[in-house]
Amino acid sequence: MPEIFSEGFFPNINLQDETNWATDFVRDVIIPRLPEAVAGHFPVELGTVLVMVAFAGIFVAVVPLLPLVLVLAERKVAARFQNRTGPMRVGPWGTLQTLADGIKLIFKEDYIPPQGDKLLFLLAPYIIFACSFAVFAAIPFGDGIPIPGDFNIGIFYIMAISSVIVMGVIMAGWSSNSKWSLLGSLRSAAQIVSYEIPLGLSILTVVMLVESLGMQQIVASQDGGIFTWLIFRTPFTFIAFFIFFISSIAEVNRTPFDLPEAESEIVAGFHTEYSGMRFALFFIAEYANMFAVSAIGVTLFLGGWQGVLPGYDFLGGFPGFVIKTLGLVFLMMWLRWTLPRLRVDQLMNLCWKYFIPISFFNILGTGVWGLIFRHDDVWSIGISCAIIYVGLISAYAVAGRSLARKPEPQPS
Amino acid sequence: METTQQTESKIIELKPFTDEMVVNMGPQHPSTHGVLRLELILDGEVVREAIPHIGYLHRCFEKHSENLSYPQIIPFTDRMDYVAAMNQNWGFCLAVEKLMAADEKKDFAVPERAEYLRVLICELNRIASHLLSFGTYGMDTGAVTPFFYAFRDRERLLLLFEKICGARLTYNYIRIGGVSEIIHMEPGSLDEQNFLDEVKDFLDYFEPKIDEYNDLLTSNSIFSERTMGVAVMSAEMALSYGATGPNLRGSGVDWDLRRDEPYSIYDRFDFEVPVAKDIPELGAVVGDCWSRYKVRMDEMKESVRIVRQILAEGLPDGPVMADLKAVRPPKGEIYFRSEAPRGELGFYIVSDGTPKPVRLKGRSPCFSALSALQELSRGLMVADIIAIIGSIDIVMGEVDR
Amino acid sequence: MNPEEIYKTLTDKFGESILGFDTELAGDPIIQIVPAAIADVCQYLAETDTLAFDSLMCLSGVDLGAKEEELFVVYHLYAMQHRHSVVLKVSVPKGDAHLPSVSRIWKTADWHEREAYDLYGILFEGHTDLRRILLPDDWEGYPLRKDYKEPDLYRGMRVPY
Amino acid sequence: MDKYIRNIYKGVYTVLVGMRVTIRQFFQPNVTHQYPYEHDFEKKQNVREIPKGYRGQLYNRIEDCIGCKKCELICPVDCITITGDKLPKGEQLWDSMNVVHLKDGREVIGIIEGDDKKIMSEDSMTITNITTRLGPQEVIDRLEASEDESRAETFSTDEVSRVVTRNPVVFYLDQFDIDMSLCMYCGLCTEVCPTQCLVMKDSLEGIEYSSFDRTDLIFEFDKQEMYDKDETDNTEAAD
Repeated sequence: MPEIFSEGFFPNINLQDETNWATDFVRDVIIPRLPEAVAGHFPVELGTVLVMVAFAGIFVAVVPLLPLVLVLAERKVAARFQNRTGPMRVGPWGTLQTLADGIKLIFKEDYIPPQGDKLLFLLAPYIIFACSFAVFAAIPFGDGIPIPGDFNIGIFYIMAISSVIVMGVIMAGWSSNSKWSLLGSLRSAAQIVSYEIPLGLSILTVVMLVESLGMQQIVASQDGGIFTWLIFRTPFTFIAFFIFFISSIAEVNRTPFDLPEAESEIVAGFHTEYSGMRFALFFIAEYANMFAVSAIGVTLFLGGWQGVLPGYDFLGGFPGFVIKTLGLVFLMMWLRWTLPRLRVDQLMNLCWKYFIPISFFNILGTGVWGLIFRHDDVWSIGISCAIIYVGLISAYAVAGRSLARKPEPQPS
Repeated sequence: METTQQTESKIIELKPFTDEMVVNMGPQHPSTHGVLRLELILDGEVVREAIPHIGYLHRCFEKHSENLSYPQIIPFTDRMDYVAAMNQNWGFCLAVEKLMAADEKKDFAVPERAEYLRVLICELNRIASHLLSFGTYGMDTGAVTPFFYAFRDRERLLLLFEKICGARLTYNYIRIGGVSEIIHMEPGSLDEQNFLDEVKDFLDYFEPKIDEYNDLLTSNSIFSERTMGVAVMSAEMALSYGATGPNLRGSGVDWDLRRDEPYSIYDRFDFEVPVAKDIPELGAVVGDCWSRYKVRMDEMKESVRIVRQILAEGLPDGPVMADLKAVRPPKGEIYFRSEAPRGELGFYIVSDGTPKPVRLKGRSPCFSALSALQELSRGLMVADIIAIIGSIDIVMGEVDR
Repeated sequence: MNPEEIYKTLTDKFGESILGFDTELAGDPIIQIVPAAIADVCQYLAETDTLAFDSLMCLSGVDLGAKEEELFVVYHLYAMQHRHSVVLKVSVPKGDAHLPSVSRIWKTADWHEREAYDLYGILFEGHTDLRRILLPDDWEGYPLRKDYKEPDLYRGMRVPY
Repeated sequence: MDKYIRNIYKGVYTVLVGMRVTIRQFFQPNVTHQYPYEHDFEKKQNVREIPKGYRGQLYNRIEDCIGCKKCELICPVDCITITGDKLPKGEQLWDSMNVVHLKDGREVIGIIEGDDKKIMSEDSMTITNITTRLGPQEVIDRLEASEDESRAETFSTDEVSRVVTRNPVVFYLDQFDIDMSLCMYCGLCTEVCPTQCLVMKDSLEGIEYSSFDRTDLIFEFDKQEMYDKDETDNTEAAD
């Protein structure tokens, strides 16, 4: 394999990438429109910074609307699963309920526990909020939509930023001076740190196949319709997708992994003592996170903004991306309203005994696959899909047979 | 120099020491089923000791009863176990009736129709109670949806109760010597037929639902992981702690007052008593949380069976109330126990021949079962405490009385 | 075994500690026992194979009236194996109400005895944790005694409502 | 290793089974009601029918009340307060009367000619001295005045649902208070009531009577309050 060494492991990564879209935007759009007297002396670097700040402002303003929608969606979906209607009072069919809740929360008293650590208490929600929104910077929403942080190490950046959230959680739990909060935050720390590993390893399978860390490159490599999506590229990425998905549920602390905020055990976990807008920040961050991990999942495994069929725009582009993401979000909700919660040691068992070994197996498998099929072609994808199909069918058959042998056990 | 060496060697000898943390769980806590307060001594997530403190819902039932006549006490028994109030009414009425029957001069018997109505309504009430237990247990383990399904079905039962006794929760339906006639149901009338049809509709609707709930929660692997093998209460321990009802049967003791000491007309019905068994391929151990829970799920099916038998027989004709001039039991004392949904509900009545009891003690099943919590929870995790409380299915109104 | 046979067995074993067999009143027959012997009797009842009373159904204190000199403690026992039951009754003077605890024999007696202590002020010797159970720890008096007068104030709150 | 794979199978399979249960419910209709909205306040109708005999708010039809105090005695929580006096011997508020409940909901108060116990077996009944509910003194005056009038009306028995005989009232109620904030809705008082004048409303207004002040829940059914009101049947006298 000499050519691999000569090209470097990841030839697409270019750390000396000087140009970025903001500089281009300043050069191409802004400077030609300025008066000539100014244009010659206009500092491009400053313009770049200003443009970036402006874009960031748009994001920070627009993205919080997402949780507003998602919270309502969650409540409506939950209500449907439980034969209820959900919120119905504010606005038509209760569509303005989250807005009303938000307004209420803004006007609520912002209570700070007197014995708590005030600075950390005030800081914690902002850290979580900032981190969960910083993730959005690297998500490729669609073809032609500028990504504020279009790094060549996009997925690495996302992993790094989303790991910081755990710090905010611990700070919140510690500074609340409440034992329940402390328990919750420590659970959260253990959980998030553990589940980072299968998450990262699952991402690694993708990175190995695409040979790039950039989000745009990952999306670009899936441009051949549904069967070139990375989930179907190899049987191992198929498994990796599910590990990624379940781990990401654990990352965003949702049922069945909502131990940090288990309301029936430790009341509300790390945000027990928070009230008012600070609580709302946690809440918004949670739903933003949920959307973010779903979007990452779509980008990595489900083709990003690429359509189902090559050449057609069906389920492609920005709407397609959002639909796919919301599909994953719905799956999360569905799981949440179906499953009970794991216990702390079982959570760790699941991670360390099941997910991590399987993830390593995946990496090994993907590596071998990559050696066998140097380039993705019809053959490799066909074989992969065939293996997935046969695997699913045989699993279904085996499960059906084993369950037919042992019907619903009756203790009486 | 010596001392430092000593301490160093000690540090090596000692296990890594962690501080114990005392946490107050309740009385306001989402999953303590009311106002139970637990003083948890935690080592991280592991519970060293869970000390229950009760009495937050103490409403002086026994003191009240000493100043009330027997019929007046019945509404108070509703407030003991408000989830299964019919059975509480019945337990008390049975005790008073038995004490009155000891008086040879008075000759009275509860009419046949009343007995059938009592069994019918109490078995429906048992279903309602177990449904609530199922729902809240799902909630305790983190699944919210079973709770709503359980309440959806329980609502239909409550509507039935409302039709027959005029109240949804505190029924005051079963009276000494019969059942209440607030809502008069003429034997063989259209009202009666409608009511029985509605009961039948409910049973037809409900019976497949039990399997659905088993699919949703009972067989779920996360749920079984959470509950199987957790807090195993051996049969000896259960007997010693006075655990009764589903908790005792969950510990593998084949004991049901309805079958073994049949009161009322339970000897006429054919039903089975579900008892927990070891299921090695699933991991269930007799006496664990899952067994106790599963016994309840199976009991619902048996209750459905009993009610179906009543529907097949039809309600007999006749009055629903014995001809009682006044409720004035003879001098003496009685302890009578009946099988309430939560276990053996006993009433100890000391009468001095006046219309008011001298002493009335309600021996509530939850009170005894809850006392086992401290021993059961030792060395388990915080999440397991919730699982135990849910599995022994306490109602604080009954514990504190 | 019916209660009469149990009574005979007990008198053979314990002699004068068994005070009598009360069948006159309506309800269950009662075996009356000297307070000091109750723990021994219960131990015997629980551990003898022919009796094997493995469950204590109920333990209640009784006060028959303000003028009475005595409090009673009533034990309702049941044997799952033989399916027989027995009622034991112990009377203790109101001024100095104490008797041995049976909480070592049946664990459920632990809370029942605490309740009897809480509401009647009966001291159970040998009970490991004899605290108030239903009432607050600093409550004064024993409310189920017939001569009990409720306090006007409890921690500044008006008690009679 | 077998157990390992079996565990994975079990986990995935049971999760999928559970998800199948919930997704089926996803497409089922709602079981909840939008309580005050699907609820017609004007017609006093709810989406859910309140069954006959529901134990709602207590209501005393004071004209029928004979002040026997049985309800006060039986009430386990002492929420009924009755004070009153017997009238001097020989005086009475009104004579024995009959209330004829018609099937269309009307009530006719008067005196039935003939034996009122057996009247339902006959074809028709004639009611004389038909009166309305007025103040006690006015009733007496009217009764005295109407002797020669003899306002009579004849109904066929098919129209009549039931006939209630009202005893002569020799008891004057000063106070008939029911504190509904204490009431535990056991219904014992309605069962012991000999004239069945104390009832629990099994209609919507028997359920929805919440108020912002606890004292508003003390309903005073005594005479003066009642007669000061108009002839409406369903007014519960409150401040």
